[in-house]
Amino acid sequence: MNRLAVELPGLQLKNPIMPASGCFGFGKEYGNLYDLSVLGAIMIKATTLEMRLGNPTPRVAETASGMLNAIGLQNPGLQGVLEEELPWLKQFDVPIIANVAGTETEDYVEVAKAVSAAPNVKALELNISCPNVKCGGITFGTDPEIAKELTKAVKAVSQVPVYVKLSPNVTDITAIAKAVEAGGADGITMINTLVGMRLDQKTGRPIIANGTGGLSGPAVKPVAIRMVYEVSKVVNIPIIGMGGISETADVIDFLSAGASAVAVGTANFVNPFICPTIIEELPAKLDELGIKHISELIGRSHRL
Amino acid sequence: MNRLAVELPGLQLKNPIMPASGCFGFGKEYGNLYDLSVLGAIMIKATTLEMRLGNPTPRVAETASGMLNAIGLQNPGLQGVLEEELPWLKQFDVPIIANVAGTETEDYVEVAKAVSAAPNVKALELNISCPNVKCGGITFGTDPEIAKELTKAVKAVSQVPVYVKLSPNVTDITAIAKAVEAGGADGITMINTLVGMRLDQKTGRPIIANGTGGLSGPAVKPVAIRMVYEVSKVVNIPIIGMGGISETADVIDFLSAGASAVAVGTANFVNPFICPTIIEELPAKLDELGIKHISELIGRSHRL
Amino acid sequence: MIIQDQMTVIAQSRIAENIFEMQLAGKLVGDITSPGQFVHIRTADSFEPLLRRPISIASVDKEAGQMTIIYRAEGRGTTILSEKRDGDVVDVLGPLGNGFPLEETESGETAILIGGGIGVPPLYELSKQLTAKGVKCIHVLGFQSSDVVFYEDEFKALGDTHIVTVDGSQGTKGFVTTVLAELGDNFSTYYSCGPMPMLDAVQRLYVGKKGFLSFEQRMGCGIGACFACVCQTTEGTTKPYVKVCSDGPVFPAGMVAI
Amino acid sequence: MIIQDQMTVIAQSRIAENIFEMQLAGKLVGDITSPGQFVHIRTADSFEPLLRRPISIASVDKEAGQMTIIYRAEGRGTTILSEKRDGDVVDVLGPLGNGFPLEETESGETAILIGGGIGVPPLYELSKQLTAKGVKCIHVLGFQSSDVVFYEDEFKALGDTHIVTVDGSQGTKGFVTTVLAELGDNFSTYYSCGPMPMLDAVQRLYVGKKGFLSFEQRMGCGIGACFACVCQTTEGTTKPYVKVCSDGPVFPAGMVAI
Ligand SMILES: Cc1cc2nc3c(=O)[nH]c(=O)nc-3n(C[C@H](O)[C@H](O)[C@H](O)COP(=O)(O)OP(=O)(O)OC[C@H]3O[C@@H](n4cnc5c(N)ncnc54)[C@H](O)[C@@H]3O)c2cc1C
Ligand SMILES: Cc1cc2nc3c(=O)[nH]c(=O)nc-3n(C[C@H](O)[C@H](O)[C@H](O)COP(=O)(O)OP(=O)(O)OC[C@H]3O[C@@H](n4cnc5c(N)ncnc54)[C@H](O)[C@@H]3O)c2cc1C
Ligand SMILES: Cc1cc2nc3c(=O)[nH]c(=O)nc-3n(C[C@H](O)[C@H](O)[C@H](O)COP(=O)(O)O)c2cc1C
Ligand SMILES: Cc1cc2nc3c(=O)[nH]c(=O)nc-3n(C[C@H](O)[C@H](O)[C@H](O)COP(=O)(O)O)c2cc1C
Ligand code: FES
Ligand code: FES
Repeated sequence: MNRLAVELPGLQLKNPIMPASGCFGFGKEYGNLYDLSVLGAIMIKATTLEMRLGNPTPRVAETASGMLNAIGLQNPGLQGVLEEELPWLKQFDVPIIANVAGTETEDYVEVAKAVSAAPNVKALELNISCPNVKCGGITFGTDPEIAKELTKAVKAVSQVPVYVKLSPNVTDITAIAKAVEAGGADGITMINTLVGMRLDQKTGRPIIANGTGGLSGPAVKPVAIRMVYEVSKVVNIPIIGMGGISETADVIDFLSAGASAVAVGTANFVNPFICPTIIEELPAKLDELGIKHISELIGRSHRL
Repeated sequence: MNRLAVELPGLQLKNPIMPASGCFGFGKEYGNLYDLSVLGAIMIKATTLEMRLGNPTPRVAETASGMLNAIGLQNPGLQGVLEEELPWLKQFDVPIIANVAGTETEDYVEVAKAVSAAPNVKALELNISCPNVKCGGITFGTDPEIAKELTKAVKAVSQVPVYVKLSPNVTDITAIAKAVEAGGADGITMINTLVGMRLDQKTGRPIIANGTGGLSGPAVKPVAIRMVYEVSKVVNIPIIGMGGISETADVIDFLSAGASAVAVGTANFVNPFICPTIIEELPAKLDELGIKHISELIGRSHRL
Repeated sequence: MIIQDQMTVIAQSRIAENIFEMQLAGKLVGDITSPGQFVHIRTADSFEPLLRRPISIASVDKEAGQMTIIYRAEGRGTTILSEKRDGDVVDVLGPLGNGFPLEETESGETAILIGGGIGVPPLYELSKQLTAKGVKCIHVLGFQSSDVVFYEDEFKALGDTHIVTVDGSQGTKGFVTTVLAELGDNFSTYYSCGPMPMLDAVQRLYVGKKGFLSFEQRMGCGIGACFACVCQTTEGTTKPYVKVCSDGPVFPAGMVAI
Repeated sequence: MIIQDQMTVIAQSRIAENIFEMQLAGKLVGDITSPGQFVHIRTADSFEPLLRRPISIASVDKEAGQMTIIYRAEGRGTTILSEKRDGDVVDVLGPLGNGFPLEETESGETAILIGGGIGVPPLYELSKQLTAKGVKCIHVLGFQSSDVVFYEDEFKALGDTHIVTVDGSQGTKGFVTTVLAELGDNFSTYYSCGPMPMLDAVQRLYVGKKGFLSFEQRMGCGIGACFACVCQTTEGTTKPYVKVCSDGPVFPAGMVAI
């Protein structure tokens, strides 16, 4: 028995640990550091229909126990991803979750249709929550009805299960979660970044050229845990949790809160070996907690 | 000329630094440590109609660069505040901002009416954003229409200017800000805490007895700065900014973002002398920035 | 008076598994008034960990201007504290709270001091002062196992000392109450500090006896302003609640609702 | 190969106002391939400061397994770094990026090395290696004022060295271009590292000459995965953008849109 194996719609995970979208590119750079086959899955950088060059720099700024980013979904576009990135990733025994972004329903649908047909793409992650692009992105993630319709449209064309990535910048995240579930989502990934800003001390102007950026890292973990906890109480589809995971103990927290698997974002920048390190440390952690299989932890916070 | 003096509705501030509500009790404890007359103002702990005993303990939990609290508005009630706390504070030359909380419009109104008549209360802070009480509090802070109506009702009875304290746990904080401005608010204070949760590693259960708590401290500063920036662009009433202020540089940031004064919360627990320290350090900081009067900093981020 | 002092680490050593003894020098020492008071320590000049850590004062040398604390390095803050070296400066707020009342036991009388784990340290200064006053002190100190037992000799030098371990690896096997039951109630006052279940058990055993218990709660400010550390009181008490940091941490037995 | 090494601080000293020189030992040194590469340093074992800091490698001693970095202690991370003591361990990711191409200058030719402020350090190893190869190096080093000038003697030992300060407190008063204009263009290659306005000015002065510039950008990962450090390229370049961390930090003059 593999104590760490978790099965989710479309995904047979060796372990519940995967890098989060945008924090791992398309795997090449980390592939130089370790064997990507050890990972549970890989969430690749957002793919849009056309190539995007992203926002002006500076694109990142450090904050207390966190960072802001406004990359602006820079990516090689659908063709580049299909022709170069995904084929390169085939050498690894690891399911790919393709993060799909767009400006209007049509381009989400077109990207979803094409990318879901790639052989190693086992699930889509519908990015309705990117705070760093002018139109689209987050607007889809803040209105339950729009989120539901987009989910439906993408489900209609996708050849693999669809996970919807939720934005934390909302009054009631459970309403969005229920809406995407009603729209046919197979799972939820959460949270994307909180919108934040840092100013330059001397000039008083925003450091990030885009003005605002998305806050990630340990600072946001309490908000992410709360939201996973709330959402897991009201939906019947699995959650891949993220937001500030930096060490093995954080994984335990997200599973306890109700996630079935987790993604690690910002921590890859702090420690590029963080994913394999956590995977290695997990069995000992389970022993310490007196737990046989990792799935026993899922939703533990709700039980008494 | 006092380089630090700021004038706001109802408030002649010697300097723009004041302790935030709930982080300074009713001043007695910090009054043992330093002369409270050095402060720009004091925001006292939330006052409700009846005495409240608050939530079960544990009520606080530490997070990365932040803390969660779920005190639950424990306070001696209106009579206690009027008869004991406010009279004690009269010995200091410092304006008091009374934080008013309730469950329904009626008790907000009753407390506002009575407390605004106290001679040293120079302004009210309407707490429509406390995440730690079952009903009332935050629900008033997430619906613009309800927020506006409550503001109107309180304005109708208050003898002093009314500042409304906004919750950051909303999709669009500018909508709430515009609504309370339309309801007659004289100013805005922001932000209250972000709802978060921390779990116990061993049991998987929430550490805070109440389950969720309000996140404060340096971790939330980027979110607070972003919100002050956004709100200051759309309202014509002044903002008292807060959220993670821990050092003099943070004050500069909040003023640059668009606040006219600031409040310091969690940092009082880390360094009980933080308010007087910042007040002392401000003039040198102004020199460093080549600025004559602190008000020149207000809204600097918007100008270019 | 409460001050925020930049105290200097004079010595630090590991005295049991994960248990550290640290000596600190600074003018704060001059303000310590009673055993059982605590200090609130900022362990790093960083926002992470953010909050101060409450730690009891284990012993005081007013002449040298030094005090000793004993703590378990467990979480982030205490682990960082355990890495301080001689000469490092530590930001300490204190002395805080009200300690154990010495005046409740007369010279010639007997007091039982009951400690559990990291609740043991403040009893050391208490015992020193009670003994100096002519009180006969009996110490009952409970630990998890022999690895984490500390200060046995120090307490022995002051009076009868019974070590109890949960796994029986040292002293009596069991809980402090195992020994207390045997000792009987031929004493005038008991003083106790340790985990809540222990305080509860001790209090139940000694119904009707004069006793003082030191409590723990998670803290924010440490000085009474934030209402984080509140405990409900039992019926018949004049106040509906008390704050562990400023009203306590020591309360008469029976006052706090456990 | 890029490794994450726990390197040991061998020595650290303040060599000018807020400027520190730190020697580090570890196996990462064995992987350094060219001058101008950098390392990404985690300054504290804490979440605050969270991100690594990119710092150039200033010199390398492969036999001793040691390297030197020179940095300005300004913000939180570099200030913490400046407090490290001998024997402390520092988490270093590297070597990163592609350095200055030595092969672009032949033995016997002349190269001008132009540095500004904390852009000066990587030029030192570059000069050592060019000189060793038989290239004649001329150094033009610009600083704010005399307080922050460093390594003047070290560079002088390798070749002609012109110090320029903005306030004229040492060497020529003005900017590096003040001196460059006088030196003329009787050289085969120029190499430069410093603030963007300086790189821009140098590039404009030397239109048509063969040059290599080292750029700075705020970074996330440091290894090419996060797209934080992207620069647009000029028209006619095959790639629409480059990443400073993994494609650079050194690029041929004219390639990056400034
Ligand atoms: C009045 C008082 C006196 C104390 N005296 C001692 C002593 O002499 N020696 C000793 O080893 N311990 C003592 N403790 C307990 C000590 O405060 C905690 O063990 C310590 O705060 C844990 O910090 P950490 O960094 O190890 O853990 P973390 O897990 O990093 O702590 C996270 C947060 O929880 C709080 N916390 C965790 N456990 C406790 C606890 N048991 N009590 C209060 N807050 C807690 C921390 O202060 C911090 O805010 C005392 C507690 C109180 C209230
Ligand atoms: C390839 C490269 C090589 C460098 N080599 C050196 C060197 O040899 N010596 C030296 O003193 N400095 C060098 N720098 C600049 C150095 O990285 C920054 O001065 C440093 O990161 C500032 O950190 P801090 O903790 O002082 O400031 P903080 O203000 O605390 O930094 C906050 C954040 O902004 C980033 N940041 C701030 N300024 C810069 C900057 N100029 N460039 C990139 N990121 C920045 C920090 O990395 C951090 O993420 C180099 C930069 C790059 C990109
Ligand atoms: C630099 C950076 C780029 C990101 N890009 C994307 C993206 O392209 N698509 C997406 O859905 N999320 C993106 N995110 C969000 C992360 O996937 C993740 O949801 C968030 O950072 C919270 O996790 P963390 O705290 O572990 O980083 C990005 C985050 C960072 C820091
Ligand atoms: C322990 C604690 C108690 C608080 N109680 C109140 C309160 O009674 N009323 C209120 O409006 N805000 C309350 N707040 C919120 C603060 O006033 C402030 O808005 C928030 O903490 C953000 O500022 P900070 O990061 O500086 O702490 C409380 C915050 C803390 C940490
Ligand atoms: S810790 Fe703040 S009141 Fe006790
Ligand atoms: S810093 Fe991440 S791509 Fe360069």
